[in-house]
Amino acid sequence: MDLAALLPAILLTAGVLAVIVADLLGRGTSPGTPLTLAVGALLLAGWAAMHVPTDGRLVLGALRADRFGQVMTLLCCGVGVVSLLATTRGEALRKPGGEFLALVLVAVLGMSTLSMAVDLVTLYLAFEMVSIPSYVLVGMRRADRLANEASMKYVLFGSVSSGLMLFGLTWLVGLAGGTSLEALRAALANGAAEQPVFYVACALVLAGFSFKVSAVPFHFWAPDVYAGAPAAVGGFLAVASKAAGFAGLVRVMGSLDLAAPALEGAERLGRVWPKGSAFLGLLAAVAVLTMTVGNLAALRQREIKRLLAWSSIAHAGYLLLALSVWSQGALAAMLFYLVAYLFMNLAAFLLAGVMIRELGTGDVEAFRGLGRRVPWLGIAFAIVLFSLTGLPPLFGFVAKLQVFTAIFEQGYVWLGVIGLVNGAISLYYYARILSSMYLADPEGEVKVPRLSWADGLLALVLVAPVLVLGLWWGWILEWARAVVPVTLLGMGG
Amino acid sequence: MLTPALVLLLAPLAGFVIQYFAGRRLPRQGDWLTLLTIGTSLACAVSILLTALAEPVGFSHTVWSAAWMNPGAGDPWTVSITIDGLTAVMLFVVTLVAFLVHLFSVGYMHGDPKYWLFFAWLQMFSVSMLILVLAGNLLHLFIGWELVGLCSYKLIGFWSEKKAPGNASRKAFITTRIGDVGMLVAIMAIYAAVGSFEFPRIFAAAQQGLLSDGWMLVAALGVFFAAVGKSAQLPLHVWLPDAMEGPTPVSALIHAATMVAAGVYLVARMMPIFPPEALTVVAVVGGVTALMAGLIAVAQNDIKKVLAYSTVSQLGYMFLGLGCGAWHAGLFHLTTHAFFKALMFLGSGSVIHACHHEQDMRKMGGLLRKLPLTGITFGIGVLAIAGVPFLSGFYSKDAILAAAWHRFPVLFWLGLGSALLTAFYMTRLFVGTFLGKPKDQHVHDHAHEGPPTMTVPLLVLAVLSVVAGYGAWHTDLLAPPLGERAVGVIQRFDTVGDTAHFEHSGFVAMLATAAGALGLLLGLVVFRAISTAAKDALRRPLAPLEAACASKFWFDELYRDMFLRPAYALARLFSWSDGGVVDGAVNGAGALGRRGARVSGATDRHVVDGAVRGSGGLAWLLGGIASRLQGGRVRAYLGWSVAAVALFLVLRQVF
Amino acid sequence: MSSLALSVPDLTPYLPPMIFGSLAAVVLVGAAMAALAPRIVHAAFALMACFFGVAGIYAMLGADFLALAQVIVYIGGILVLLVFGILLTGRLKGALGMEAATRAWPAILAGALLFLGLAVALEGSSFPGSTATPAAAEATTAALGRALLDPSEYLVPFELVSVLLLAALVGAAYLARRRRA
Amino acid sequence: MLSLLIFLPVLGALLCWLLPAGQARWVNLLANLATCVLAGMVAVEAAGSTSYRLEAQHAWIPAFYGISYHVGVDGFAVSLLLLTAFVSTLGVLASWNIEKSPKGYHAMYLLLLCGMLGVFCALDLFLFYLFWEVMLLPMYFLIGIWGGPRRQYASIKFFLYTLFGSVLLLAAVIMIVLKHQTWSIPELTAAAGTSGLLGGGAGGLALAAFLGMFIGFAIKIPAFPFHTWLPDAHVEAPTPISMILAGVLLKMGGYGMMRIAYPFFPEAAAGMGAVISALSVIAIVYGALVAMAQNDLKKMIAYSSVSHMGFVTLGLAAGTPEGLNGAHYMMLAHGTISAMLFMIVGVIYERAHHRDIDRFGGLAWAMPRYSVLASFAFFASLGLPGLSGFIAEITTFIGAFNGPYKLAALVSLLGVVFTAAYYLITLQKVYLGQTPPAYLDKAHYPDVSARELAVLVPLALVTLWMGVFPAMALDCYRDVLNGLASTLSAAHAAVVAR
Amino acid sequence: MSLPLNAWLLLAAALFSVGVVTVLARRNAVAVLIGIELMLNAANINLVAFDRYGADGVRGQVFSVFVLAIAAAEAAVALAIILAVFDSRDRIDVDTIDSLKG
Repeated sequence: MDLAALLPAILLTAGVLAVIVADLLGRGTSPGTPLTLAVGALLLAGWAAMHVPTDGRLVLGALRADRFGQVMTLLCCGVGVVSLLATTRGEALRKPGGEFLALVLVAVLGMSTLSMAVDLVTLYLAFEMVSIPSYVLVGMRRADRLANEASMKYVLFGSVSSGLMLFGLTWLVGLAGGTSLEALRAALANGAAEQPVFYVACALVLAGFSFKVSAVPFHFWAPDVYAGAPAAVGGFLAVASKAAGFAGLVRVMGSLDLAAPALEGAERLGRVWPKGSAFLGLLAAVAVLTMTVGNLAALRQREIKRLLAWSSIAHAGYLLLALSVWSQGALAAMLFYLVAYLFMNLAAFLLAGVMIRELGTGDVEAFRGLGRRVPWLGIAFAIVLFSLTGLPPLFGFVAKLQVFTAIFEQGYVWLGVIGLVNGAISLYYYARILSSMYLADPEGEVKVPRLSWADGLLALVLVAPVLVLGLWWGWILEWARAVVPVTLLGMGG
Repeated sequence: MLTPALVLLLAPLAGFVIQYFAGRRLPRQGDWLTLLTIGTSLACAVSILLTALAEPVGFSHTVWSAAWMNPGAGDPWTVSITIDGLTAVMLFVVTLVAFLVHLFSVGYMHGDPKYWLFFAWLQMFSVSMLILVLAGNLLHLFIGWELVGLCSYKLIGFWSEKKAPGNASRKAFITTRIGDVGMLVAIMAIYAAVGSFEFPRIFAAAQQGLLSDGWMLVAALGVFFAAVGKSAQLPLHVWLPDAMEGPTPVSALIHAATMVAAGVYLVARMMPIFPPEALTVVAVVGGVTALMAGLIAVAQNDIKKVLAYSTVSQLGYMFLGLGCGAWHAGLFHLTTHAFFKALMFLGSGSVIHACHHEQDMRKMGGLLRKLPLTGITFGIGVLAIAGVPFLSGFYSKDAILAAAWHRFPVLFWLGLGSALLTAFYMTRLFVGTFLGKPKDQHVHDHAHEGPPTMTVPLLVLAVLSVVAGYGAWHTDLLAPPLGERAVGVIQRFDTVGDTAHFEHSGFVAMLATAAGALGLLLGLVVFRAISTAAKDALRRPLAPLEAACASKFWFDELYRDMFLRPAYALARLFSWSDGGVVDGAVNGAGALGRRGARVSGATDRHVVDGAVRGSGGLAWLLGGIASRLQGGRVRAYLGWSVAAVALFLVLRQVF
Repeated sequence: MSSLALSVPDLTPYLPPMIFGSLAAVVLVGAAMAALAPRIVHAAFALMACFFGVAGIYAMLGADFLALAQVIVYIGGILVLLVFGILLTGRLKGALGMEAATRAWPAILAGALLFLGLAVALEGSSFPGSTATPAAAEATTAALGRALLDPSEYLVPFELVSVLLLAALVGAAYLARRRRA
Repeated sequence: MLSLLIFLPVLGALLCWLLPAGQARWVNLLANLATCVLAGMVAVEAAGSTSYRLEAQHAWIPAFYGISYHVGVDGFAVSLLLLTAFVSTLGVLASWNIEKSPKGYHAMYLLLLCGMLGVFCALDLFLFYLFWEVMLLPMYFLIGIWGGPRRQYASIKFFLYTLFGSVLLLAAVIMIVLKHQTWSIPELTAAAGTSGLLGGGAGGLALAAFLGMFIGFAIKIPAFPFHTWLPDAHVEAPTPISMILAGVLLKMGGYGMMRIAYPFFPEAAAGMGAVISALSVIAIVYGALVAMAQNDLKKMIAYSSVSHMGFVTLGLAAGTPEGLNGAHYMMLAHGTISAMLFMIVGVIYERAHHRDIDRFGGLAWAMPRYSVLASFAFFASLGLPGLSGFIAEITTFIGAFNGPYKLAALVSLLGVVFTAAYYLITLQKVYLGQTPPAYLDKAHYPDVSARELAVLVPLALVTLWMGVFPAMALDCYRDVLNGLASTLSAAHAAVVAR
Repeated sequence: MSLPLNAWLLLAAALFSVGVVTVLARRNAVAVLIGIELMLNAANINLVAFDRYGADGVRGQVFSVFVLAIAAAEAAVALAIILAVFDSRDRIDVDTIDSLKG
């Protein structure tokens, strides 16, 4: 029994129960206790995650205890903590109830599991375990029409998508003759990969994950849901849920035998489209579409949460692009990007929440003159947005550099160029926010937000790394490379 | 000769600097200072001239040379001072005329609010002209060449608070700048072939055939084109008459004696690289210009305009001489012309001064009694330019015609015709201004002779106009520099071996004299002797010609319609397209810009244009599509998603 | 008798296809009605038929536990839940659950396209089990129980699903709890 | 010492932020003066040198192909360093009266300075790119916050254009680094030889990477047809920022070409020579024509920049020593002259609150000193001998004609005429002619103040000095570019031979 | 005569497609849920069929048990959400719930 490997999960589960119990018992008397408990559980789980075995052993036949899973667990716990704290600073759900906290914990548990799952049943279950609490989290403000609507769209869209994925998964089960990814690998090696059903199943599974990471054409839910949900929840979904989706996708892809034929020198640099397998080509197409659609649609947005939603779609495109190359370097780059994305996007959603809280609207035009009126807020937002654009010397730039280097390294120059150009396009809409905050002269009375030290502290925690890690990122790179072993790719192991 | 050369150059430079920055605060606004400096230069020039007279024929000394910069991989580019006979003569002419013009200006410009500034720019002009003359290499020469252009611009537009001088100065600068393009072409071609700008090396290369025939022709024509611009030859002559908007001393100095002659000087200087074809071009342009400008001059009523066209015509003469291979004849004419034309300009200045800036000769007449000194000296000038024997113009013009007779008989007749015309319109000018009855009594009554500062220069120049011809005996000084080698280059091209050949051609001299005399006589008859009715009768058959002449052969109109308007139209077109098309098409930030513009409350039509055209507009539109698909209905979302998957699956398998 | 026996063909081999055919018909017709019936209540009842059909399919496939579970969970749970939802949300409408008319053909087209994609793939490929004959039917309940609790098999999902159900319970209860008066 | 030079402005920016608003400009001025002194000291050390001096190298991110903090300057870089320090210092004087958030302004200004200095000192591609991009951010805000009415549009346009350029540059850089496994500019230059990186040659990857870099730098220069951001940026930017933009920022494009794009891909560059020459000629003539049609004084000058920067690419395309030296001389000369021109526009804008050429007139009598300086700058820009623009133009022309694209050199001569035309027309319309009585009101139209003189006169003196004694500026960088020229000519020969 | 595996699979595919049609064709949110349930049922048929044909063990059935559980959870949550929507809007016609768009 590898209970040690399950310790984070156990702690999270305990946290869920503790929060519910504390909420039931202490309602009215100690409203802060559940939050403390939830944060504590997440921190404990994170701490435990640092000590789980990472030798790649199989835990209870369903989970792989390796550094990749460890890191994803850690990230998701971190995002959970920050999202909870950000919720308390955001525009809604300032005092989250026990249900909210419990659902966040369950979702984090699902994410952690998803990133370790090597069994299709577990994978599907974990997938739903992320989804179902998320549906509720989005609609947590019951009386809010928009939150309701967002929640409904999310649940319907999510269920259909997961239904598509499930159907694909069942075919994979059929091909594998079992539910473990190992069995699938073995079956594919024996020729199952040639079957048309395999490809269809892959496409269906990809549809499910596309929903999870909000990739085209399963991105439709994201703008509406992010706009309707509290900003902090939006951040949680955009970061943690997406990260978990990618982790799950990596697990699945690791068993699909996608190794691309190695080419040499100039021949390699001339490649246009991933040729390892049809799946990678499909993934690349989805990636390009995703980043392009996300960026182009974002050009039109005026509401900050919608804008961030479309931008997060575009970022999913970059991450998918890294995946579509499917090399160790690309995977490390993807992880690197995820870390950067985590800080940037959480910070963006946090700040958006704070501003909506104070201004009562998320319309970018309403931010006029804010940058100069509240300098730290302006600077923090500027750093975050420039980082999202991918401008040096910020974390976002280095992350993009990693991704595109990995893509170029495998020879997909054109893919890289498309991605880079997309990055440049994104400047326009990010800069619009800044333009409104700094460049536009305020019309009439400017509402000066009242911000507390807690807002500042939280922002500092998220924004400082964006700046600092943009300059000293060598260690993250080494760490990301170490976390992604070749075995994860389904190669050489 | 280094010291006098440097002093010669630096004295007016110092004068300019002091005068420009402090002139206004000096006593008498510093005119004495500039006289002093230019006087010093004159003294130096005289000393150089005297030294030069003692040198052997065809001498050439590079008295100073310094590396200036070295942008290439080879030898550095230098600035250098070279003195030869031509330089010595030019220095003398330039400094002398400059000095006299300075002196004249003391009286002429008296009371002008920018009196000091005028002298400052006169000084700067002198410096620039001296740089040009002293230059030992083409680049250095070009610097002087451009600087005289600047000074010309500044001085023509000296009264630029009025519109006409402003326009005239601009026209002068831009027109000569067009000519400068030729100079640049020559510089580039020569440097590309020779790798140096030094005259000796250029000429040596030309002789050794380093300069291929094609490039040599290009370089020579380039040089000549520059000269055409500067010396107001066809087709770039249009600026010079307009330049008469400048103060008259300026016209005398720059637009009669020195700067416009710089073109002639340049061609003479670069003669060794002129192949026969180029010389032919020079001669033809010169001859045609001489005749055409003479024709136009006949129909002008503004004294200065008459003189201006006369200058153009005389410069044409010089080029004719050069083009015929009569190197020294052209230069000789340059010298004599400098004197008598400066004399006439200053004389006209004196008249204008006397008549309170009235320049229209139809309002003058009978001024001889009021301005005897001016009238007489002016008369001497007229006689000199008309080529009356034993005056300077006779000798120099004769030499040119002789050369033309030998080389291009057709052009000889052109020259002869223009000689006749010259005498004719000069007589007209003189008669109209000084003789007859005053046509405007008011002007007449107030006319008075200027102060001595104005009359002395007239006298000096009159004397020179008479005697300069005897300098013909010293034309050895004007023998081609660089000794026999360069002479050889010239001789290569032509029949003309013996330069003395021209001077003793009695037949040509006779014809020339006759033409001059005829012109004078005709002028006297037409403008003095016969009645108005007879004049009209005489005029009638010539009416079309007169109309053409009076409107200067419509050059200005032609250029306006052919070049200026299209250029402006093009500029406007480009400017418009730059806002919309290029902007939009290149990467379409215009489209994005529309958004930004809306934010700032302003929309730009072109930007909107760009938005539609550019790829940025495309991005914007596609963004709209993506955004519109997001219509809010979850069923539609699901429809798109599922349909995409289904379609993909089918397409993937069926095809 | 023998002649009689001879004259009556042995239908036994044809029994499974026939049963399958009828069940499939029930399933698909039920589903189609669920998809297209104008009244939502009719759709719900059609769904019940369909679920029964599926249960029958399970039974045919020897999945006794699942067949039972299908009836209990789907019909006894989910379907009731759905009807409950229909009734609750339909209370204001005069016609119970009558939907606004909508064009169904794009949906049908998409569904047909999807089916085409799936069917073509199925026809063109074989699973490991395609060539196998179905194993003899056994009771599966015990095996299922063992598999669910086997530490090397499905213990992790089994535990997880309990957490998930708890979460769903909490979430659904929270959302549905305080209803507008 | 170079690190001190680069990061001193950052320190200054911090100080600006911390100290009271009234002192920000003093901090800025002091920091700039210190930069000047340091740049001077660096110049003493490195002027004329073909090797990198004052090098400093520290490992930074060894894991990623050995990124290091590597700075150093040779004569070429130091010439631009001096220009930067000089123009920037005068820019501070020009921004003395900024009233809108002075703290932010001066802090941004210093950050911008840091970026500019960094670009010229960086010897590591990553560092170079970092500084290259870092510069954009303060520039965006400086135009966007302190600019004119359409500043939002102009700033985003500037930002977007340059970012698109940088993206292409980055793509090329990544390809290079992947292939050659180093970020070090000297090492890469050495590896390139006369053939080029990425396998060399005039086609294939080398060409793709060269084009990426070329477009990236061409947008900054800006070369036709990538220039359309410039007029807008200039028109909207505040005066000192226009000075910096024209004086230094545009030069980065040229610097990038001469330091990176051309040495890295000499053969690809030679292969593209005809195209680049053609574009340069278009830029020169087209820029001048468009300038001629402008009614906004600042826009006219902006287009004149486009025209003049065409000389840079023209000289580069020729690849001859004269061409390269002339091109760089043009950068230096244009740096000072255009800074002066923009200051001149700023002076009159401050008084008249408009820039319409047609609405001015007769300023020469209202503001004589100002007008003298203006005409000085105009003539310097149109290439009057004795002033720096002339040296640059003539050298470039000669260099271009010496190179393989003689026709381009000949056609570009047209620009000389058009340039004279638009400057003289403007001069006449704005400064000459009748003086409207309004301008004689000394209260509203005072002649240039001491502060404005302190900006204009040094620029004028440098222009004059560079025009009369060009050797000193030229010798500072000559040998470096001569080296490049020999590489390029070898590359050209190789391409022709093929 | 035994049925081939593909028969079951085709039935499942058909059911799945009908489920999708239901989702796409119905405007009532609850009806959309019905469609989703159909899709899950189709998946389950696959799983059980695979189990029956060739595979040893009951892994497919185990999977379908989990699917059953998840379907229940999903349906519960979805219905709760639909009820909440109904609370705030008095309607559950998905086509009219389109405030969030763009």
